[in-house]
Amino acid sequence: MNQQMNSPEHIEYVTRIGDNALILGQRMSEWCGHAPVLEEDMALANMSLDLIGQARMLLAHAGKLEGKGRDEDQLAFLRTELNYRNLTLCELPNQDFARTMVRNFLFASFQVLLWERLLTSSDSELAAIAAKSLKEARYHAQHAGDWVIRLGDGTVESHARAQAALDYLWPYTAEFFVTTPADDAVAAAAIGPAWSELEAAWEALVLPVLVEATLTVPARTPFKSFGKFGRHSEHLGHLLSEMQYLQRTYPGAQW
Amino acid sequence: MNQQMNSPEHIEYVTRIGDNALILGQRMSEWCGHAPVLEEDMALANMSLDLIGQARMLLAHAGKLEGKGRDEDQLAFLRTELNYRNLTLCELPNQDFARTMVRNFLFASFQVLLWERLLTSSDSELAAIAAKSLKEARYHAQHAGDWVIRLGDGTVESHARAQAALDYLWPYTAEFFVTTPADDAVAAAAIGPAWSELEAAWEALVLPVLVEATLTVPARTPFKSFGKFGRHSEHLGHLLSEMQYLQRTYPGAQW
Amino acid sequence: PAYQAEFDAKVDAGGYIEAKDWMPESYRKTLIRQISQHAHSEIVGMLPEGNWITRAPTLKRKAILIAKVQDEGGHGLYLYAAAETLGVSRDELIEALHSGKAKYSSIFNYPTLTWADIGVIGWLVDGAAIMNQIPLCKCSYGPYARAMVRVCKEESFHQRQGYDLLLTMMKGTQEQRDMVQDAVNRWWWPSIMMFGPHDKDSVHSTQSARWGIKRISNDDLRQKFVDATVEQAKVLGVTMPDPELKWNAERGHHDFGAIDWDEFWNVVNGHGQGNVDRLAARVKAWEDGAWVRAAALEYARKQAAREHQAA
Amino acid sequence: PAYQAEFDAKVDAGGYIEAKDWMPESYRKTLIRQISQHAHSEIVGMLPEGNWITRAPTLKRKAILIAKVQDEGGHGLYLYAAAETLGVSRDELIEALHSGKAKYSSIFNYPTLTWADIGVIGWLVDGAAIMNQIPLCKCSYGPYARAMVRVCKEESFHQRQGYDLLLTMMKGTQEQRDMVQDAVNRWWWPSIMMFGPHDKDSVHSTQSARWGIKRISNDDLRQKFVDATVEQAKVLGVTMPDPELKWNAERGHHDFGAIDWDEFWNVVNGHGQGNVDRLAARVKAWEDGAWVRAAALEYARKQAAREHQAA
Repeated sequence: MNQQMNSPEHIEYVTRIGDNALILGQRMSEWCGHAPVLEEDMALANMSLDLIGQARMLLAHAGKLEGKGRDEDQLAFLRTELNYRNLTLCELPNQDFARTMVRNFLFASFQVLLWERLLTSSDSELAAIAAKSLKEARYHAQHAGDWVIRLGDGTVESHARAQAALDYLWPYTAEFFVTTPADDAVAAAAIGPAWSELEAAWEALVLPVLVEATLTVPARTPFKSFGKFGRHSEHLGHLLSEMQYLQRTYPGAQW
Repeated sequence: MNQQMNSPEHIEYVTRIGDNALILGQRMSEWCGHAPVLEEDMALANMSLDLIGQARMLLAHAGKLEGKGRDEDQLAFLRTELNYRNLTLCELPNQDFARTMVRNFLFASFQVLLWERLLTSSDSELAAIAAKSLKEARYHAQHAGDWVIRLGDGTVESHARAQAALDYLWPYTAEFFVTTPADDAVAAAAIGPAWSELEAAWEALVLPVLVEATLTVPARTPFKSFGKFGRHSEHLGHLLSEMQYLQRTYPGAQW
Repeated sequence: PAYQAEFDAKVDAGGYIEAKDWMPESYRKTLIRQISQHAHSEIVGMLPEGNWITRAPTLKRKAILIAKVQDEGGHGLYLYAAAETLGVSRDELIEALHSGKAKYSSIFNYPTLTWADIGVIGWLVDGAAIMNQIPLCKCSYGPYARAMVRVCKEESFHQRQGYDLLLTMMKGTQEQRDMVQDAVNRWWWPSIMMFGPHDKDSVHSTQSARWGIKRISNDDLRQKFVDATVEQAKVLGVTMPDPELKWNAERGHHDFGAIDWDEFWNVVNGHGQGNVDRLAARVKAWEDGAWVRAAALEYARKQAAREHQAA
Repeated sequence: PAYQAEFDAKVDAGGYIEAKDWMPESYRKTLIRQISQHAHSEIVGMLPEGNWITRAPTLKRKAILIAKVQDEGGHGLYLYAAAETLGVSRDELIEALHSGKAKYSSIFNYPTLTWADIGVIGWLVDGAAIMNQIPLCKCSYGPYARAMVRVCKEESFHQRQGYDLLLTMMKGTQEQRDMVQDAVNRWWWPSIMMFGPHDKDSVHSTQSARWGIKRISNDDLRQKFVDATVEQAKVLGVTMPDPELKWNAERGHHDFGAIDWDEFWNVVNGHGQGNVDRLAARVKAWEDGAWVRAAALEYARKQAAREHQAA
């Protein structure tokens, strides 16, 4: 691994992908035991497991790149809120099953495209993680997409809930594609794509499903969220106070 | 203050009263900005303030009795769940306004009786705290009692909610009066009453209001909760992860 | 007519119009809009700070914060009461807030991300609010003016508490100081924008000035705020996120950079999820509480009937 | 009749009864009761452990815990499926759970208070469950026996993971060791009670033994569990909260203290708020999900109609 591979931008890029998986995995896990049918308890747990597995690989890798001896758990549990780099979308509360599934669909579709591009990353470790994770993301997008269609084209109530979920979440997807200095550096080093490059492909993946679901795609507004820059919503802090509790309460303990 | 005054039982007794105020005060504060009418936002904030004020005096006093240099904040924020001594009733989630008001009524009525007895405590500091707190508890019991009557004797829905709240909470009130070794020692030293002594007076305060509210008082079951012995419900841990977050995350910092 | 002349004379002389006095319809409407917007701001403003009540770091800070948020509820109460003297009910006003018809100060759409935000809101947001509100203590409508006297007194207290919180954090660890600086970076420009558009772009100002509802212009108030705050920032040891901010000896004031009005209008016009979340929280509280309000009414009705029967 | 003789012969020979085979009505009923109770226990059992998923201390432990709770959901699924072979639907069974008509293992009414509870549940509760369940892998009803083979394999894995979690904590700080001991103190007696009443007080056992549904008695299984667990406790370095627990060389078994059956029956009979909370959580999930299930049905109906139209 050459010197350029350990740039702060490279570390930030890997951390960002890891934090997405971590925070959304945490949200998914909240469903465990509370889903509408047992099969969905299983499916949501499964997706949570996939995401947490991805987070472990990515944060461990980020820690190695950083070279300060921080392992996956120190990165997952011992940062303060402004140092998480996940997309704001990932930290929003689950609310109902519609919002959960629409979010999973919007995010997993993005992940599919990202992992596809990362298969050929100049960071061979990241490429290996992508190879493992791409299958998972495809399954998540398929599973959530099926539900988006079922809910959107189901009953009057489920349609209304799916539409409300899409209306609520859509503005947060703008953040996926906001350009960042880190992205430019990373793209230049062939580590991974600038996320802004993925926008057209993402819309091509997402829009047909939303149309089949008979949902109306909201217009873009000027609203931008900034989670990937470390400026989050009010929701992340509450998630972290719960997630970090044991590590914070018993510093240095082994579990 | 003589040697006997610093017995572990004395410390535990004061801590228990302080933890009741702390934990219920925390629960009350969750309502802030979310109450059914603005006047109740104010009233609930007010009760929360009273309770947190009581907790500050009591925990500061407990820390002094203990003599290990722990102040009110170290006691409030840096214990682990099994070391909190509050009644389980105080840590239960607020749920709806009915459960909140029925709880406040059941608990504040108990507090009124306790403070009355503590006015003559051989622990002069505790007696002083009682003198200040009794007025507050009387107001809380009055306020919540008025609501219990209004809800119980209001609409069909409010009656059903008030009854459900009473059915849910009533079993937890048995814990108020469970005898404890600490109580016996404390009563012997004239520091305060064994709480079991307060049961008849509490029923005499509480039952007429429940009757006026047209509510059915549930029969006693064998169920006992054990919060005041340090064995809590699953709810306390979640409350603490939130409440302790900053103190745990920035150990030793001044705020 | 004679009424109008009497009204004008009283306003020009700096006297107070009372609820029972005749007033022009547009004066009444303007006041209702302004007072209710102010009341809504107090109520919605409970949410961002309320977000940290359960996580306050010490019991003393928790008590201070609860008391502060409670005061905001109180301000809401007497401002709604002042608006009610103009012939509109609190329920109507709340309905207008929930439907999005009425506005509230867009500053409360920003999220509170760390504990330092609580201090910075007290210092900068309440500070800006006070600058805006002090002239209103002498505004021409009596009930509003009297409400504002009380509001201003409490707000000054809140501002000092916020500043004190920040002073304590700045004396703490490097992490705490970074947290304060980060909060200042996020809240500085939104605070500056609280004074509204530049005077040349302000719609309501002229008529409001004539009525003594708006006695000092947006830009003058903003300048006053900047000048006062820069000094306090020095004592605190934080830097405002504005490289163009500097003393201009000639003007006797601080110059500062250009305001990003796009951002301002986006937030004001509700193009923000902060707006969506805040309104959703208010509407949820209101809807969840519907059965409680209904029960109180029904109980009162029953009681009245029982008393009637007993009489 | 001939059917009964054939059934008896097959059961006596240790063979398997299959769904399509004739069986006595009371056999069918007993199985439905037992299998569904077991399925409900798996589903309700997701809740106490699920309570710690969001707070698991490391990502590895979080993943292990999620996978475990997921496995329990899986066990629920194939047990419901086994019950369905007996002519009852999953919805009927769930309705019986929610109405309180059907029971589940009362062990899951106890709260999980610290992270150590997660390990102790794996070690003791799953350990006791395995003891109870291994004989069922050879029970006379084929679908149930096959489901149990899979369940037992996964449970053993969970038990080892729970024990491993505790070993790690016991190698840690004094606070962690105290946490483990406290959890053992709380879970030991409830685990012992999982084997049910003493043989002399057990209602169902005789007939069930005859049917090969219950091959080993409650007391024998309990003894086996105690003997196995005491050794594991020594390795771990924890003490069981039973002063009368000691090796009896004469019996070749451990003696242990008297069980508090009042407590057992109180918990079994739902005289506990744990029961209220667990059922409330299940009912809430079910009711909150009603619109989702309705949407899936309606979409399937529409799809079928569209395909029909296209054909």
